[in-house]
Amino acid sequence: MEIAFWILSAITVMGAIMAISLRNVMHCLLSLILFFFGIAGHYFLLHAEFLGAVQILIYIGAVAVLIALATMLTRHITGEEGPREVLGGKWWAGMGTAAIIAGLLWAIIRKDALARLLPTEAANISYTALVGDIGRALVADWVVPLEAMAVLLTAALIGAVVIALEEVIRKR
Amino acid sequence: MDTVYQFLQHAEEVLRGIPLVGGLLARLYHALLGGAPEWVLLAISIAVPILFVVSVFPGIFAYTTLVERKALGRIQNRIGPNRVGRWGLLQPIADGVKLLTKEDIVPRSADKFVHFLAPVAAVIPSVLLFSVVPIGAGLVPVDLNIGLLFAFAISTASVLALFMGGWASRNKFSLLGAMRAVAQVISYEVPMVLAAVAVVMAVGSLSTLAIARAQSGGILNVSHWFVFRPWGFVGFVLFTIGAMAESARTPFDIPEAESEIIAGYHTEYSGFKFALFQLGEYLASIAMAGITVTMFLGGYNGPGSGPGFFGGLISVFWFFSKLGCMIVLTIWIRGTWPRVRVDQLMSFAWKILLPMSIVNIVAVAMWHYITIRPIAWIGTTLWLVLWFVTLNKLAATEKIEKREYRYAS
Amino acid sequence: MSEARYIDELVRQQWLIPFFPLVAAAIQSLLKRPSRKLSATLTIGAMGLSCIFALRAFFATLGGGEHTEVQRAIWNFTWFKFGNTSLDLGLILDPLTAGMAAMVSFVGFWIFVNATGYMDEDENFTRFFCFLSLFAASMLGLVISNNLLLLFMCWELVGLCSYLLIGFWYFKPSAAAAMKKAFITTRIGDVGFFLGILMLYWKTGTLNLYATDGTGALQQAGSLVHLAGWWGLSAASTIAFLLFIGAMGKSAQFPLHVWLPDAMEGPTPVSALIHAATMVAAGVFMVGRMYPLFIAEPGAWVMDFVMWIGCFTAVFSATIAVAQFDIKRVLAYSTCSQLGFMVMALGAGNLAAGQFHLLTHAFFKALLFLGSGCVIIGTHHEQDMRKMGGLRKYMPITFVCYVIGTLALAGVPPFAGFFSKDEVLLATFQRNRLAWGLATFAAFLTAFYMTRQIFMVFFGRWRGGDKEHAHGHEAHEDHGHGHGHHEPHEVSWNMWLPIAVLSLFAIGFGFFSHKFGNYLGAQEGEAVAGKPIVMGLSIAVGLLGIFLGWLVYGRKTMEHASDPDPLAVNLGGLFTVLNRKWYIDEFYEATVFRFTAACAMFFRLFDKLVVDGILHVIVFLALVISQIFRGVGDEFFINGGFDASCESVRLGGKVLAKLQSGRVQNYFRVLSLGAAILLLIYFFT
Amino acid sequence: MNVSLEHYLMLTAFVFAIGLCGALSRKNAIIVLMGIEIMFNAGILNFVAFWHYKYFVSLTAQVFAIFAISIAAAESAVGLALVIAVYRHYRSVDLDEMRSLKG
Repeated sequence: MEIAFWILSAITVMGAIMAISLRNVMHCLLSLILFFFGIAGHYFLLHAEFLGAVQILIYIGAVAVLIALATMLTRHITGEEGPREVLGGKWWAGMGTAAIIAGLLWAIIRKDALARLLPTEAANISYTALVGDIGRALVADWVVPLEAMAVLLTAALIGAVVIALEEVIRKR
Repeated sequence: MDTVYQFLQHAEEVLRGIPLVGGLLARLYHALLGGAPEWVLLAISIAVPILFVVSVFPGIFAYTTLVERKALGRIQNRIGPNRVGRWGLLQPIADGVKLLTKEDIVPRSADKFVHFLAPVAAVIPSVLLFSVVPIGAGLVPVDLNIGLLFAFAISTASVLALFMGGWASRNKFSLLGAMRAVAQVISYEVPMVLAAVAVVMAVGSLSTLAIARAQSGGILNVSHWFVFRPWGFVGFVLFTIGAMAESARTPFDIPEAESEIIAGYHTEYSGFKFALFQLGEYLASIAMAGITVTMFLGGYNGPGSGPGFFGGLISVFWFFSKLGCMIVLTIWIRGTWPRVRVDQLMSFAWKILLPMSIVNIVAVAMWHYITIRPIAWIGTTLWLVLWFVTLNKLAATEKIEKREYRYAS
Repeated sequence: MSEARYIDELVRQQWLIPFFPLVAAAIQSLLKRPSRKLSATLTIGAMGLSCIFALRAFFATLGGGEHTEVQRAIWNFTWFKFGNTSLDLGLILDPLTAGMAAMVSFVGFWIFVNATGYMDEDENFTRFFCFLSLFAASMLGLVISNNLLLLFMCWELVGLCSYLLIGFWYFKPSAAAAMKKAFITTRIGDVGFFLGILMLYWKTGTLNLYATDGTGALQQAGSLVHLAGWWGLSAASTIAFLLFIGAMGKSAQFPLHVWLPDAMEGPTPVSALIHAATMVAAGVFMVGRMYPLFIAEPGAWVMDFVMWIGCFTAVFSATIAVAQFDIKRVLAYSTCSQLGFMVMALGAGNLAAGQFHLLTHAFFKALLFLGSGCVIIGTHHEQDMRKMGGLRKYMPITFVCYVIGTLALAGVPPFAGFFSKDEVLLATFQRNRLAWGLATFAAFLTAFYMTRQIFMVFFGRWRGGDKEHAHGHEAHEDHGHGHGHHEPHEVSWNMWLPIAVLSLFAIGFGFFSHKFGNYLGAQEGEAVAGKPIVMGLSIAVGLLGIFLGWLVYGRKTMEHASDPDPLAVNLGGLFTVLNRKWYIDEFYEATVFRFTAACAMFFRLFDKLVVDGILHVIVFLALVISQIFRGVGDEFFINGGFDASCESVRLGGKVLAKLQSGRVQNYFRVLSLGAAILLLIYFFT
Repeated sequence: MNVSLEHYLMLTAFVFAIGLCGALSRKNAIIVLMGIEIMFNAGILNFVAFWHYKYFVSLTAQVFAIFAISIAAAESAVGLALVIAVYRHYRSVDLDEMRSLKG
């Protein structure tokens, strides 16, 4: 457990750092995929197998591929960026903000009050047959959010198509 | 894994039950592993499935290529490879040696690292796919309770390899091939998963072993196969088409259509990397065939299969026979079908397969709720046929007129 | 009680009634190539099937006439379930539903047959029939529902279909305007309806009207009386009032009646359907359906309100109808007026009378509308009565049927209208003499304007070919085929057959009036005191109206289309007022629209003065702070003249404008900083 | 040392900050989207970790995670469509060049 945790965490953090710091967009994407795999591994480690599979299916199978397609539609093929192009204006402000938030989060987690609240160990319960339970929960207690989600996804699908198609139509 | 472990724990009794050589085998086993500590047994039980997957399926791959070449040859009125060994049996080995010793060419402007990573990334998911394919009664490398979902997740990951290879080669044909592959895989994944959802609904579990088990029993262990249900048949067809497109087999080999984009994403690959690409592609296709067999063709179930040692052996036999049939089917289709056009490919996925798979899900629900079997049969069949005809009518964009052959008689 | 068990069984098949038209509509909407024959066959066939099922249900409930209590069968089922809450739907079969469903499907069937003739030349024949099917399906669904949710869904579907059908010829600006008007006006009423539904759900926790275990919303009406509502009413009456607002919109009662006359912009079969069988009937039917809530609290002003609204509408619309020249417009106002009668009867406390008048009215109003459709087709799309005349000779069948319809509407004894109107008047008489007097006056006007119409259209000489210039600016340019000036002709069989059938019912249906009261389970109440007076007076005013009509219009018919209306000569300015519908539309124009425009103007000014002013103040403050931080506060205060402040306002604006950089990452950064501050607060508390 | 919930919180906090940093400081719109995805994932992992350590009873956290993943997928689809549309207009995915909404 510990070894797996540390290895996966290393993969996750490394993937995340590389994803936002590499120069080539495609390399960033590949690092992001690594990061996604790391997160999926964490899910498996936490006995949330279903979520792990969903993570791979959706993030790696769909989102990453989508980003790849978008990149190829918008950039020249290599995806290289010149040295000056990488960071946006006021990048220092952004990094500073991120650092502040990281520090604050760290402080809050380390804060005694919170630390005492949190359980330290996983309770000993079996995690089997979760998929069925999740399914039942989704269609029983959470059916309204589920329907809302369906509407949202449909709207997003249509919206994405419309946004991406807009100028093509105008040209005709 | 669990089955192997259990077998190891009771190996001696089981082996002694075999006629003729049983006693000998039991004594041999006792000499080798008698009284071995627990962790050894555990390690062996983990290693056996891995070794099996890593050794047997690449072997199947190798001889699949041979069978494919022979069969294609016969379909095209040729003989096929027959020089290396009797009936060309050693041809795969010769091919392997050739590919291993070929020069590995990397284009100068290519992204070296990704170019190297792509073939590896192509093989890994394909091998991982086998971890949830049950090859016999109770014989599955890992019995995940989300087995099917895992398989789909892994199979989508395989598209990344194609994409990486296509992009890293810095070749427009490679890139076109990659983009085609991405678009195709994303499109066909949806109906494929939905076709599988029908089976999952019928079984009530995502575990591949449970799905296979649900199809046992009946007349000769055959009549409960899902392919002999109206929705199962439709699901089988949908899933087979989807799987074929997902692994880019003809007639869906748009990403590597020779006459259009040379060789697609592996245009710039040669030697061992090319072999790895081929390996990955074929392994994925075989694994998909295995999952198809598990989901629709009864998995390991067949006359005589069942629990126990002999039943298990027979079930393994049935599984591989069915797998062989599926492989031959894909080869047959490859040899006889023309390639579809890109736009046809997309409209086929979105206008026929996707609605049809959703209709199929409704059919399963009908099957579930109509308890009187004959009515369920008639009802589901009517429902599916009706929609099939309607969808075809709706999707037909142009009327195909009767052709007039000006030069042919 | 084998019979009750039979209807218990039957109620489970009630869904079939709207099912057939719905399927017909679905098939037609999916057809790739429009086929006139197919869609007409589908629509009419589906309606015929519905009619058979509705009649079966009707006869099943009819047997209960001798029983004292109302025969009612219900079937509730769960639509879907989430967590512990479930949404129920339900079907009902009781005399109210059965009679209504039978009427709607029967009248609808004949209207559809007529429509095949009327729409024969239209390009969008299949679209029309698709909408018609949907319209009928939603109305039938409304009728059979035992659940306010289902009822509301069908209610809205009816509204949608009427919108689509009124604006069927959407290329005509008047039709487009009319469709919007109908939709928006009824929507105003729907707000009330929806509030009523919400309140009902809030108070009772269910939307089922009846339930087998007695927990239905209407079965709880008795307990609702003891809960407090709004406006000094009990909860039951409050809900009833809100629901009635919805009915007012749908059934075109006084303040919300404006859409109905405009709705005749649609094709005439649609007008017939809207005015007779479906749309407007929905409102009255809904009130009838929810009647236990209305009568739950004795002495509440809701019932009086309902009665007076109905009474006023009846008189008001009848006066307008007197002065119209468009053949369909006269009928439209007549519908308004008759709806007023129905609502009045409901308000007077007699459910059976209202519903019975609804049914009889459906028959003869459908007859009249279809007849007017025949006239319009026969005269080649002429709708102005001044340009008709003498059609008696050209269109004998239509003439006979039309006269029957007129007599029925006017309330001449042997015809259906007499009996139902008599019931209504009697009910009102028992409740309030003044309302009864007004209603009798309205009945008189009804007879008068219908006689006027008959004489203008069917007697005298044919004035259609009179004036060239009258046809020069022909409004209906879509049928500009060359025979605009030809003689009128009799219509084809598929157009006159429906009106002939309907006229049979207009003659004979009234004899069931007594039975119908029992059928709906109405208590006979106190002895029918004053019945002879009421009956005699109503016959008298009917005949008087016809006589006056003959006096004014029949004795000397109009000679030319441009002649003034004889009544206009006598009444003068009042006639113009009536002709312009009491200037109601103009009144709305002057008040509601002006008010909206004024509001818009006000808010624009508000925006300009107050909001911008506040912004300027903020800018000013920001400037002050920035100046202070720059350490030049002294300078600012010392040189605080007018120019400097102007300059500094501009500067401050610049400072603030920096925030609005248009760069997404800037916003994101600010957002993150905000999150950081929140975290900081969390950390220190 | 056993892996505790705190470890996971630390990890996710760190990853969240990394994603935020990327989203705030990079110029390329696609990478900004990637940063947002990283932040999303960190948040979801938090939920699952809380679930694992029994901070939530029942499956609420898992269901929530599923919804969050779906929303993230929809978000990225729309976001990328926007990027493509913007690219068609400006011929660039550079966020610094998109400032026509400047006040």
